[in-house]
Amino acid sequence: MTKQNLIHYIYGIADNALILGQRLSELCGHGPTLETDIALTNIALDLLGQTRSYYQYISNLTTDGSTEDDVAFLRKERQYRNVLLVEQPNTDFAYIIVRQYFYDVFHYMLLQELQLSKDVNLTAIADKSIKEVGYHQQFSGDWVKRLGDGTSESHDKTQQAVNDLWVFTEELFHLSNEDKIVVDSGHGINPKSFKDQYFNKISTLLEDATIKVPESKYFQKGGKDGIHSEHMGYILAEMQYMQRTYPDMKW
Amino acid sequence: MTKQNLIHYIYGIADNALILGQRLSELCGHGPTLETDIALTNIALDLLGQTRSYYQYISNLTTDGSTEDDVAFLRKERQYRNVLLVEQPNTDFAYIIVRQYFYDVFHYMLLQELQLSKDVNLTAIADKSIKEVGYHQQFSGDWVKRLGDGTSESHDKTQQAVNDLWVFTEELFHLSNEDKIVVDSGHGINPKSFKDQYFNKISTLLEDATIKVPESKYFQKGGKDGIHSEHMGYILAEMQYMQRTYPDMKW
Amino acid sequence: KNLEEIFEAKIARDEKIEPKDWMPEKYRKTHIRQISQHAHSEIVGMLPEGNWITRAPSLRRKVALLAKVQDEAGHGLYLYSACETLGISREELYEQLHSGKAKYSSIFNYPTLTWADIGAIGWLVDGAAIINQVPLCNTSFGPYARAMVRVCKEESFHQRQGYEIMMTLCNGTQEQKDMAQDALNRWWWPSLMMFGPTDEESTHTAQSMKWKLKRKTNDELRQQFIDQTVPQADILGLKIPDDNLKYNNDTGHYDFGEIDWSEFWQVVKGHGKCNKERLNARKNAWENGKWVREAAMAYADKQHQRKTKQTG
Amino acid sequence: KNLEEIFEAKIARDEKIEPKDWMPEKYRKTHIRQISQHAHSEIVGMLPEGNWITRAPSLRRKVALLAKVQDEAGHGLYLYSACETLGISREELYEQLHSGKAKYSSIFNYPTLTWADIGAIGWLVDGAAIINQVPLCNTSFGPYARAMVRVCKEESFHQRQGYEIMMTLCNGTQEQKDMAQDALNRWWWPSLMMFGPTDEESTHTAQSMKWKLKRKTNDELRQQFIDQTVPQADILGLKIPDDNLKYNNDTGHYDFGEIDWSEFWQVVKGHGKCNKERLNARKNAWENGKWVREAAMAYADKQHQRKTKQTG
Repeated sequence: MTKQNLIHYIYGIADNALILGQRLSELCGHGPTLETDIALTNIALDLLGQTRSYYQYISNLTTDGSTEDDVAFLRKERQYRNVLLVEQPNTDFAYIIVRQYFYDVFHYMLLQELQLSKDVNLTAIADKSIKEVGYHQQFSGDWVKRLGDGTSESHDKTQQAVNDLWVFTEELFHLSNEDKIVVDSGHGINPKSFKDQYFNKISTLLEDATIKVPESKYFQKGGKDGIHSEHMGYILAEMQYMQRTYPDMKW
Repeated sequence: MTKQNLIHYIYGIADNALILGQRLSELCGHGPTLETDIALTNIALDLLGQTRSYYQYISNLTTDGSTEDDVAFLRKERQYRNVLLVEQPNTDFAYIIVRQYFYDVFHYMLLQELQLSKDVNLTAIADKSIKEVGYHQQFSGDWVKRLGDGTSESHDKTQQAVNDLWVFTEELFHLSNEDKIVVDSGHGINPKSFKDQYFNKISTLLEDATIKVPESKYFQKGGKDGIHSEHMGYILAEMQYMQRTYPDMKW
Repeated sequence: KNLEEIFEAKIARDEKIEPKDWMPEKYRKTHIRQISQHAHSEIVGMLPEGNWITRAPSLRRKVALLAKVQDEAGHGLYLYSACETLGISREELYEQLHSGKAKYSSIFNYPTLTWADIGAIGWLVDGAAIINQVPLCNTSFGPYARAMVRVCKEESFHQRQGYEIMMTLCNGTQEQKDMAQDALNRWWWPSLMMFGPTDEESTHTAQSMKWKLKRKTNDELRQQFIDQTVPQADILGLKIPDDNLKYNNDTGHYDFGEIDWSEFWQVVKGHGKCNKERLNARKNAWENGKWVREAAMAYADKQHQRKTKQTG
Repeated sequence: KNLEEIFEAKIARDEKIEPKDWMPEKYRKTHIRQISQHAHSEIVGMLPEGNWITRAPSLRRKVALLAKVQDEAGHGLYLYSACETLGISREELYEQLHSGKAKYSSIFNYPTLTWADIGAIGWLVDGAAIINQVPLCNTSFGPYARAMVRVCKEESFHQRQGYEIMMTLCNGTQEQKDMAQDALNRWWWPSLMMFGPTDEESTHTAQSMKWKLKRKTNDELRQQFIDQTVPQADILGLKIPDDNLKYNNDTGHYDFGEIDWSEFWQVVKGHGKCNKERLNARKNAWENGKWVREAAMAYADKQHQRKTKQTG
């Protein structure tokens, strides 16, 4: 395994946290209640904090003096490795919650495995993050139940969000050839090991929330190979604006 | 009058065309009918064409080798001199049409005067543009009438748009101190000379369209001094994305 | 029976069928299906390119792209008008698009990710479209044939413009060249799929041949596209992403690798990357525009009434 | 009469009035007005800074800004809770905000145009807020006083953070320093207006003094702010945009120029640059969240019924 492989692999985890954190940041001040506003901001803060840990590690691994901010803000769209799920827009609160739940459950299982990595930096980040992510999945799972089993309006919106976002779940388990090298070396983890567990868990909760589990056999992928949705360009234009417009400055 | 004064003055005209052209570009492919989609795109094309003429002239006036694209894409938000009106969002078709009409009528009167400028480059652009802008005001004026005197729904939406956008009309006639120098030199024109005519004309058409003319005595300004609305940053982040992300390249 | 013979004879003599002429129901239906599918493709095709208008890298390119997308709206307009002559309204046609009953070209269900995609679409997608469409300038149904003459003229302008974007990128920095290569990598196979399934899998062909809706088979057209495009890629200095691509001295054509037909069918069935976004964008435009169309009609009615009152 | 005497005596002894205590109706009303206005200011105040979260120039700054805006939501929460103890519901309070009946601090009706505005808001706006709020930690109404203790602690952290942003800019490139100066130019006068109209124009002051809702007059507080802030600007190397600003050796205070009160009243009356946007943002959040709040209640009811069924 080369250092480049490892960096590539870490992007595959960290970019999810960055982009989902960015998406949640858009919502700050616009939530349906103050309490949910604060809770979603908390999740965003946790995710961005984790992003920083991963990027600082990447920054240490690189030899070109890249900082965490270079890594965060100065890559081109095709170099971001987040999954399509996390870049999906904040269509409504049901989308926000379902997107979060689909990600949180995966994220928790991923960190559980990552705690067993040979890479002490990764296990340290995983150890530090897993408790936070446990709260995230509790929060989003509770809200899926509230919305799914709330009013008929909230049920329909939640079912719609689940139907639309379901196609992005499979990609969470995608491993690129480069990722496989890192997995085989014992530094990365193979998400396929908990794929069944994942789908069992979310299906059980969806049923509990009176939501029908979609049966589509078609899934979308591409994000992990840098082939994003058309949303991504707009996320980056906004997120990178300052770094691009005022290069090489300290803030 | 210095060259800098003149450049500053031209930005005050050209940036309106750029930003309104950009706003209209967002709509391409999303119009209520194919015919209006094509018509609004035509207006955008005319405005962007005019923008290029002005910026090419500015590019000739500068001594630092700035191209029309440097001028269009590499200024900072505070350096753009467009009025607040043209940066207002595409809230709905009524806003789009009313914004357009409020601008078109001003634009036409401005070009009429600009044809008398001492500056042959400006008169040439005005000569070339005025016929186009005549069509614009015909189109937007006709639609204000259709929407205002159409259904009760369209009437209410139009009234709302007029109420919200009215506060931005006064700024069209604002002259900065630098502008005044250019006006006094005979190169620029003083829009105050047709201010009454402007408000008479739009008020008559609004009444014809069964729309109540707002009576507010409070107006917004700032754009011409580079103090924009919060919308502007997002317009620029998107518009400048390529030039900022890939500096010094030919496209 | 006599009418049908006159009709068949006309087509055989290469004369045009006009809307007022008698025509078999199947001819009408097939033409409504094909022309509307073509019109829908123009309209939906505005969206992937429209995605880059606000971010075009220069004013010149912004204007050109905006004008190009506008041309597509214009093509949609001619084609819907041609289709309406067959006795179907624009509302019905839209309804078929929005409900998913009518199809549009699957190529527009792929996302535009970089500026180079705008070049690649012009070069490859418009290039493929022209090959599909040029023969239609001589198709039997007059309004369709005439619309196609205009469409093809503009399309070939668009294709040159797209190729020129690619050329500029390939003459630019390494980063720009990489961007061009990446776009070619992503658009090459979907462009080949634009000619439809292989001849063995294709339906309607015999009938379409007779009515001059088709003059060559899918595979023939695909081969023509490849033969035309490979040398263009060479000039750009780009590599076509097909390791099996090779000039065959015996046939005088390029051999090429296997197309991933499962991807083709996935997209056709509505599960491509952007099917949902594209259809939603069209539906939203239509639904959000409802009050505007109603206002225009109400106003026109009022104006009419005012006039008749005055004169009456 | 007796109740009122007990109440007055309590306040005089610097004891707290608690929600369960008897209080005059005017005391209740005044407190609802002031505490809710304060709560609304926190909530509306999230918006101008929230405008830069997605564009913050570094991850560290993004996290800090997000946390800061979240703190404001937290302040809103304590203050609404304090207000609710006076017998008014959160829905009613929001209703007053959305209808324009209740006010919020006018400073939040100015736009945030550059990143430096985030620094300037922390430094100046939070700085002014602290001066207004510190005395409220000892106000007579217990829940309000306790909320203010928490609020003030966090605000002073925010102020230091804002000043540090300004410091970083002023130690940066010329462009960054210009950005900082520009932000100071735009936020200075509105910050001075945060202390309200001059004492001659101000109403309610005597009553508020008695209830310890106010300990100093608007003009005194404004002077304190100026005296504190001018040296901070000097350290940054920035020029305060007031040509009449000058230290007065006789008074030991800074003299300063005339405030544009017509601007103040224009913004208070709803005609500032962002009044409409701010109120719309809050109304939209509330209206778009209606179905979510209903779902949460419906679910809670169902859960409750399920439990009572099980146990019953």
